[in-house]
Amino acid sequence: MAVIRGKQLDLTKVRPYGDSINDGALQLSFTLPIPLTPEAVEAARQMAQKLGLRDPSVVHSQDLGGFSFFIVYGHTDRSVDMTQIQVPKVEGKVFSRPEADQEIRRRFGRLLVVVGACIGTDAHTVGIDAIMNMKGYKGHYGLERYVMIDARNLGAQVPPEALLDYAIKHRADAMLVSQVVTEKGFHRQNLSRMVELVEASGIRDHMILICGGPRIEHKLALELGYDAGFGRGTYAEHVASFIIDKMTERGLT
Amino acid sequence: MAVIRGKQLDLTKVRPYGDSINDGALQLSFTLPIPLTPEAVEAARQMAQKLGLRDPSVVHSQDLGGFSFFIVYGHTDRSVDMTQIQVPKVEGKVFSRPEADQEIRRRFGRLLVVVGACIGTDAHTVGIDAIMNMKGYKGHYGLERYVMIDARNLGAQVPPEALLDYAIKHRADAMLVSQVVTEKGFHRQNLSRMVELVEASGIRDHMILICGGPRIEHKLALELGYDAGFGRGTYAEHVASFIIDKMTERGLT
Amino acid sequence: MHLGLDPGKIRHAREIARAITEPILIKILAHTTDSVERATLRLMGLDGADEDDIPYPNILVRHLRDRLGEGLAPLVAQAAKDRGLSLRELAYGVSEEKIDLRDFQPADRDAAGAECERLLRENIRRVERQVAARDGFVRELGQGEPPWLYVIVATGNIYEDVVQAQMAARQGADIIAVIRSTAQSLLDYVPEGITTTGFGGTYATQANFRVMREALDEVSREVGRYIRLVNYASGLCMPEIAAMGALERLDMMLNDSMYGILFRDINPLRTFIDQHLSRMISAYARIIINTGEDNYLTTADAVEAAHTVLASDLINERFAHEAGLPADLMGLGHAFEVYPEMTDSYLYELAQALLIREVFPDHPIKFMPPTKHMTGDIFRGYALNAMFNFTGVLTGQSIQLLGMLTEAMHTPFLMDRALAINNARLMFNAARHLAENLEIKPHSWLLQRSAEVLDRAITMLERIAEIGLFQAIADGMFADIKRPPEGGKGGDGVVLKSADYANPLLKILTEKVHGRH
Amino acid sequence: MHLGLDPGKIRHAREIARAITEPILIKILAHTTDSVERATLRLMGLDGADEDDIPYPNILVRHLRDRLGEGLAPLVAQAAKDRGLSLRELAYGVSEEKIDLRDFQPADRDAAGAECERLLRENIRRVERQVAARDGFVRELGQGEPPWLYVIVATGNIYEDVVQAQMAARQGADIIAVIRSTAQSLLDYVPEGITTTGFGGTYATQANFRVMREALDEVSREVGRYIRLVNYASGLCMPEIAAMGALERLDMMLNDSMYGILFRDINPLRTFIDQHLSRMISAYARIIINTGEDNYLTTADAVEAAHTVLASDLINERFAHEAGLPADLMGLGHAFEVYPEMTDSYLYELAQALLIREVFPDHPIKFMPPTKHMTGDIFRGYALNAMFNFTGVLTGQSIQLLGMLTEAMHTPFLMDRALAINNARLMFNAARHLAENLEIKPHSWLLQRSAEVLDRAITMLERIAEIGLFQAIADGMFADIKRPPEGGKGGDGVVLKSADYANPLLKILTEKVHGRH
Ligand code: B12
Ligand code: B12
Ligand SMILES: Cc1ncc(COP(=O)(O)O)c(C=O)c1O
Ligand SMILES: Cc1ncc(COP(=O)(O)O)c(C=O)c1O
Repeated sequence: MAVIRGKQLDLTKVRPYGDSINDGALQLSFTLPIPLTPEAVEAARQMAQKLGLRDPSVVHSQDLGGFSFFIVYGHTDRSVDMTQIQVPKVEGKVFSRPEADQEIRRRFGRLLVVVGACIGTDAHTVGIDAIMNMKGYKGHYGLERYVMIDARNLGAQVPPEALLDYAIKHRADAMLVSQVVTEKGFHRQNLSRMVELVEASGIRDHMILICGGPRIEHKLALELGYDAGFGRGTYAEHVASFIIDKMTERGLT
Repeated sequence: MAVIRGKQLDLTKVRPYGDSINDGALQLSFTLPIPLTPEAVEAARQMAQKLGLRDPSVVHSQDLGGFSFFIVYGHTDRSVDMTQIQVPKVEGKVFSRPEADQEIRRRFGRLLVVVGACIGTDAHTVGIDAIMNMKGYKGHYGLERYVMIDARNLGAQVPPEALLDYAIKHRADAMLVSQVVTEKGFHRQNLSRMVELVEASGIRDHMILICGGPRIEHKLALELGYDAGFGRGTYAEHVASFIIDKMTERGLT
Repeated sequence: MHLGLDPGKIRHAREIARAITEPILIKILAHTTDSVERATLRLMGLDGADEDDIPYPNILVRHLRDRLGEGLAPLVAQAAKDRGLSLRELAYGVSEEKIDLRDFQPADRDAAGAECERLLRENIRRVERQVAARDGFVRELGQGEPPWLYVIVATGNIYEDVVQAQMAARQGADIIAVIRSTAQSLLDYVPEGITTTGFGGTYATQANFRVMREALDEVSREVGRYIRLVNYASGLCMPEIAAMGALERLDMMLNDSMYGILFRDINPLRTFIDQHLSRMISAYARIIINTGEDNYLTTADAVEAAHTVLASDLINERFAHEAGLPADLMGLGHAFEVYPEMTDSYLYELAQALLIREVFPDHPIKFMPPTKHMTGDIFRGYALNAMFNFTGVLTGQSIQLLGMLTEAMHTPFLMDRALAINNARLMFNAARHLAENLEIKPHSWLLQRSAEVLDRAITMLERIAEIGLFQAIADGMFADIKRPPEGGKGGDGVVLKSADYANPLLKILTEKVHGRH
Repeated sequence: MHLGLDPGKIRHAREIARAITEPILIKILAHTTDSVERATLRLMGLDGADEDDIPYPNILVRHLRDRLGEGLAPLVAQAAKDRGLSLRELAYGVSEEKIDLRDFQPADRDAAGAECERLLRENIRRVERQVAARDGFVRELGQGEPPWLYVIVATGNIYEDVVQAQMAARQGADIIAVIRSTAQSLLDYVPEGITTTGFGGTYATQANFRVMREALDEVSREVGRYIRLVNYASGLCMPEIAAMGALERLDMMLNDSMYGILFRDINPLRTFIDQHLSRMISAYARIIINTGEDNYLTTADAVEAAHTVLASDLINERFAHEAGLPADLMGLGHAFEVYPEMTDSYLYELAQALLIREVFPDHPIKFMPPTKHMTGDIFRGYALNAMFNFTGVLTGQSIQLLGMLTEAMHTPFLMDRALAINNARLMFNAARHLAENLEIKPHSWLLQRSAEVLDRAITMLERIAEIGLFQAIADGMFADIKRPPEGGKGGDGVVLKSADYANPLLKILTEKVHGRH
């Protein structure tokens, strides 16, 4: 960690950094639903103050044809205690594809069945395809390419019920649920519904339940009742490795 | 004012607007002096919460080689009471150049002497030149072009004492003080010092004292003891008009 | 900035496209669909919905489902006339199960046809009035200089949309698109009335169209520039929405001959049939269509699949032509979607933008901004959008969809849209006449690349001509997505026309459109 | 992307520039200045300051002010030798008023000269080691591909600067400039020691140079790329700072033959004399100079004054040449400062960037970003910087000063700089080979504009040659700023050399530099 000579960083009080330690500098932009006037600029300044900025400076304002847009710079005295932060993380080693195949052979001695889909009315397949399809994503092959994984990607707009039926029918070891549209909390509803269905069906204990999407965090996934959640930058190997480890941990065979 | 049918805007509780009234949406960016880790991302989220955002979403993070950068979107429930906002403004009609010349002739019947400079170590002349020099700025001629104004621009890096001496010597009707460098409150010091000098010299009552610069607000100027402050977007005619009106108001002749 | 591609090759490519669409066209003409019949009823003047919010056109089509092959319009027209009812009253009766038309036969089929035609002509005149009104606006107020600034509103609340749309117009937008609610394309009906909720967009309804059109007319007068309105004649209700758009003076419609198949898993034949009528209507209403090739590059790679965009544009062009659309109403799509961090990514973008412009010189082509590779880094996004806008004006694009710096996060906030407009205005103005100053170096990479993409498009088209378009789609030749001919939603709405199928609308439109150009 | 300007005209322009600088050069050679003498003392090894923080070189020069015309260096060298003192001890003695050299005459002038030369050669060898060290780094680690990414740090605290500089290097910067504290140019001495406070920048001191150099060497090894360090050999202490930079291995220096006159109101002759020695030192230390023509466009209009930039570049080039600087050390400056909201503003920028590149093909020209027209709209600023970076790679600029999105507000925050680096990397990479693909159309506006700017520069140079450079400056021909020859700060530090003026440094440098190229 970079510490500036003579100025010690206090990890219990971490503040934004503009150009010197603890200056608390930050940038803000927003619109107010009022036309641009000197009073609106003052309102923007006060808004920034309400957000705990001292000496906020409204550096830009634009009338949007009835509403007004502002860019503000300011400084805050508020701080975060880093020593109290704990973030649940997907832990464990990430196996390469050949390693993963080998581990599956060694630990389970059989093909693992992984089913996946983007559920609800969400039509975004690219994310789940990136994880599951042969081609993969950014040079990382998908689960279909794994010798020891029987990967079945149902695509998008799949009703949760249909995904569950399919998983039961094919005795899935893991279920992958993708959600990309998050507007108005859409994804939470869909993801919760999926968990409820899986739990009601009685197969929850025998199956690894994973969700993913650009706005999915592991923490949220745990809260919703999933075993893990994967966000941006996930590749098939992360998912495969997690399934292998989690199955072992749970004593699934 | 645009009011969305069925949703009345409450002017006592104005909130930022993302895409629907009162959603309180805003954007934030800042650096933390810690390397990028999942914990740092969580710290950024908490920082946003400390600033009064609910459900903040850290949409981007980048390691800067030891520190970390974040972009956050979130929503705030805080609001500003527009009905309580009053902003001191430079009021009055703005005369065109010919009008101003005519008014001076009519009201004072003599040339007005206006001296100006960018004081202290501040070397930025462009702003004061824009107001004073013949050429002006963006097609608005400067004070030198006014028939009834004797404008004397001393340029930049002028010590406050020198400006005062010059003003006394030439019996200035108005003094224009520019400050562009604002780092670490530099301009406040210089501007205050200028006021003190002018007041000590006893000519304060006989002279219109004006400051300006890109980060100068009228409000600040009044606080510091100036008659007016002019920021970005000022042209010579604003300044000339103000001087004419203020002199009349003060009964100066 | 001219690539100087071989005109012979371009001509050849067009010929293959014609060979590809010909067999499809035969199928199109032989069938009707739920939506075609509903669209015809709508153009006869039927709208509204029953107590359960089921639109009357749907009620009649469902009621007469077994007789679709005859063509419902004359039948319904006559039934209403016989009873002295308006179409709406008739449909109400059917919905209340007070009227049963299942065995109804008009006394005189010709008279039924004539009555149907009478009703249609009334609305057709309304469409004509809208066309004239648009022309009048443009004549009187003028319009933006291309590339036209195209922005979307998508709040879910039409009134909130209106506020944002008017502000966008004041900021400089030329075109406002009201994004539809998530998954509306899969609704097999068009919702009714004014709507104030929706996810990720606002329902396309005729009432919403009207509200927005009025608001844009108002702001057009205010800003002294005609502001165009866009919606989606796409999904399971293509021709119906086209009809609604024609009646309410929409100016553009997202409308693609294959998008529904590929991206919405709609039955292929259904889609082909529906797009045909939707385009005939659009041609008559002088509505510019916007095709959806940009979408291919979200599922396939923009470098690898560049030629599929061109191939598809040529197919879309031919389908549009068959429906009577002139080139100046064909907003063929392409996009700026190369992975920006790839070395020389910009060269790929430039080659493609020039290529599409050159192959479609008379078409108001639609240029889509970076979306797939946008991230939460809004600053990077803003810079990419600047390059995109720069390219738009440099290569003379017609319809510039403005990229949003928050593309990776949410549907646009007001400030996102405003910033997008600022960006485009800045770039368009700063580089307004740049193109006149530059040439492409002979034998340069840009030339090679564009020629290669053209060649690959031709090879692809040749292959499609060989195996047929249905098979090509089944093989995943577009967008890396495979759709079998029998699959997809709405296939049950496709019905073979009987020998005595009657639909005066088709006759009128054919007459009108071909009479005109 | 070649304009194909008339080489005859360019040659002619250079000839006039030579005619302009010749008479100045005569004056330069006839005079010395406070700062020249101090720089010589520094290169003899004298540094440090007394209890009042007055640097020893200043103490000696002040003490011997009346004898400046003789050249102080041999005199001081001999005095120290005679007393068996180090230079520092000698200066200490003077400052404590225990030693008085005002009437001191060396017994043997030649011996004094030799002693002086001995001391100088020791430090000259240190400079040589630094040159070798730099070459070694570049050979071993390599360096960035041009355009080089140049960013500034300016916290006022050298340790905070170090942290930010290292982070910038990790992000991809090639060059780090430590901006000086506001108004340091007007200090007639160089502060001593490590500094941790400053306004709008960090004091240039030899100790700060050393701290930063060490930090950059460390990070160079870490990132596997030699990171260059920049400061300002500018203001009242030009040659001294050049000397310090040579000793501490700076790689570039802001250094202009006229900037101090125009923008800091420093005496013209003083500036010309000082710049000459500073450049001789830089030539020997293989330090790239960066000239300051960009500044003209902050006070004058970038469209109207475009030719003044070129004219001044040619004058700067000639002065640099006279001081022994080869073309590959001449970072001549220009800028991207046209009002962006003007229609076709980008065309003016492109014409100018191409012009400067073509007139100075072997020079590591320095391209300054938009500053004057930057506003608080950081998004607009970021888009403008994207266009600037795009232009940098398109026109093959060498040293790209990265624009900051917060230019209108404050010296860069850490995040501003990081975003600037992201921007440049993105653009440079995306358009890396674009230039190879484009040509400028014959008879196009771009060609006409650049030819016109060249013509106007020639006319201006011709006029200057007529009236003389001093008069031209007095007339406000550069930057719209008028500076009379007699005015300005530091004029009292200019002294006519006596017939027996002795300064072995000049001899050594002339020898060395001319021996080399
Ligand atoms: C491509 C795209 C489309 C394509 C989809 C094509 C397809 N077959 O997928 C098309 C054009 C059809 C489309 C349509 C729509 N889209 Co869209 N679309 C996008 C876009 C541009 C890129 C998404 C993408 O492909 N990313 C690349 C993939 C690889 O990334 P990813 O999904 O994040 O996946 C990675 C990780 O998240 C993770 N992951 C994802 N899922 C899973 C699952 C598991 C189990 C695991 C382990 C990991 C994992 O691994 C992947 C690889 O690393 C985004 C904007 C953006 N730049 O993000 C908008 C976006 C997602 N779309 C959006 C919207 C609103 C729509 C529409 C609803 C618009 C409308 N009203 O018409 C429609 C309808 C779609 C619907 N009903 O769902 C919004 C969503 C807003 C929100 N937050 O809710 C976005 C953000 C655009 C915007 N700013 O408005 N879209
Ligand atoms: C041009 C410029 C320079 C030029 C100045 C040339 C000159 N002769 O003026 C040069 C290159 C010399 C320069 C040097 C420096 N500059 Co400078 N410079 C700028 C720049 C790019 C533009 C300023 C400008 O000319 N604006 C155009 C004029 C017309 O606008 P204006 O000043 O706002 O004036 C208008 C109004 O404010 C008003 N107004 C202004 N004054 C007055 C007075 C009165 C009485 C009235 C009525 C109205 C009025 O009317 C004007 C017309 O509308 C700004 C960045 C920016 N884009 O703003 C940085 C900037 C102002 N500079 C800055 C700095 C730090 C410096 C240096 C200190 C850097 C250094 N360490 O070396 C040096 C040293 C200068 C010093 N000692 O003061 C910082 C200031 C940071 C801060 N907030 O304190 C800025 C913001 C850049 C940055 N981001 O770091 N600079
Ligand atoms: C042709 C076409 N139709 C429709 C849409 C919109 O999607 P949806 O199917 O959700 O209406 C698009 C989006 O890009 C499109 O290109
Ligand atoms: C040649 C030169 N010297 C110096 C400076 C810096 O200004 P100052 O005089 O404050 O050191 C600049 C700034 O652009 C410059 O170009």
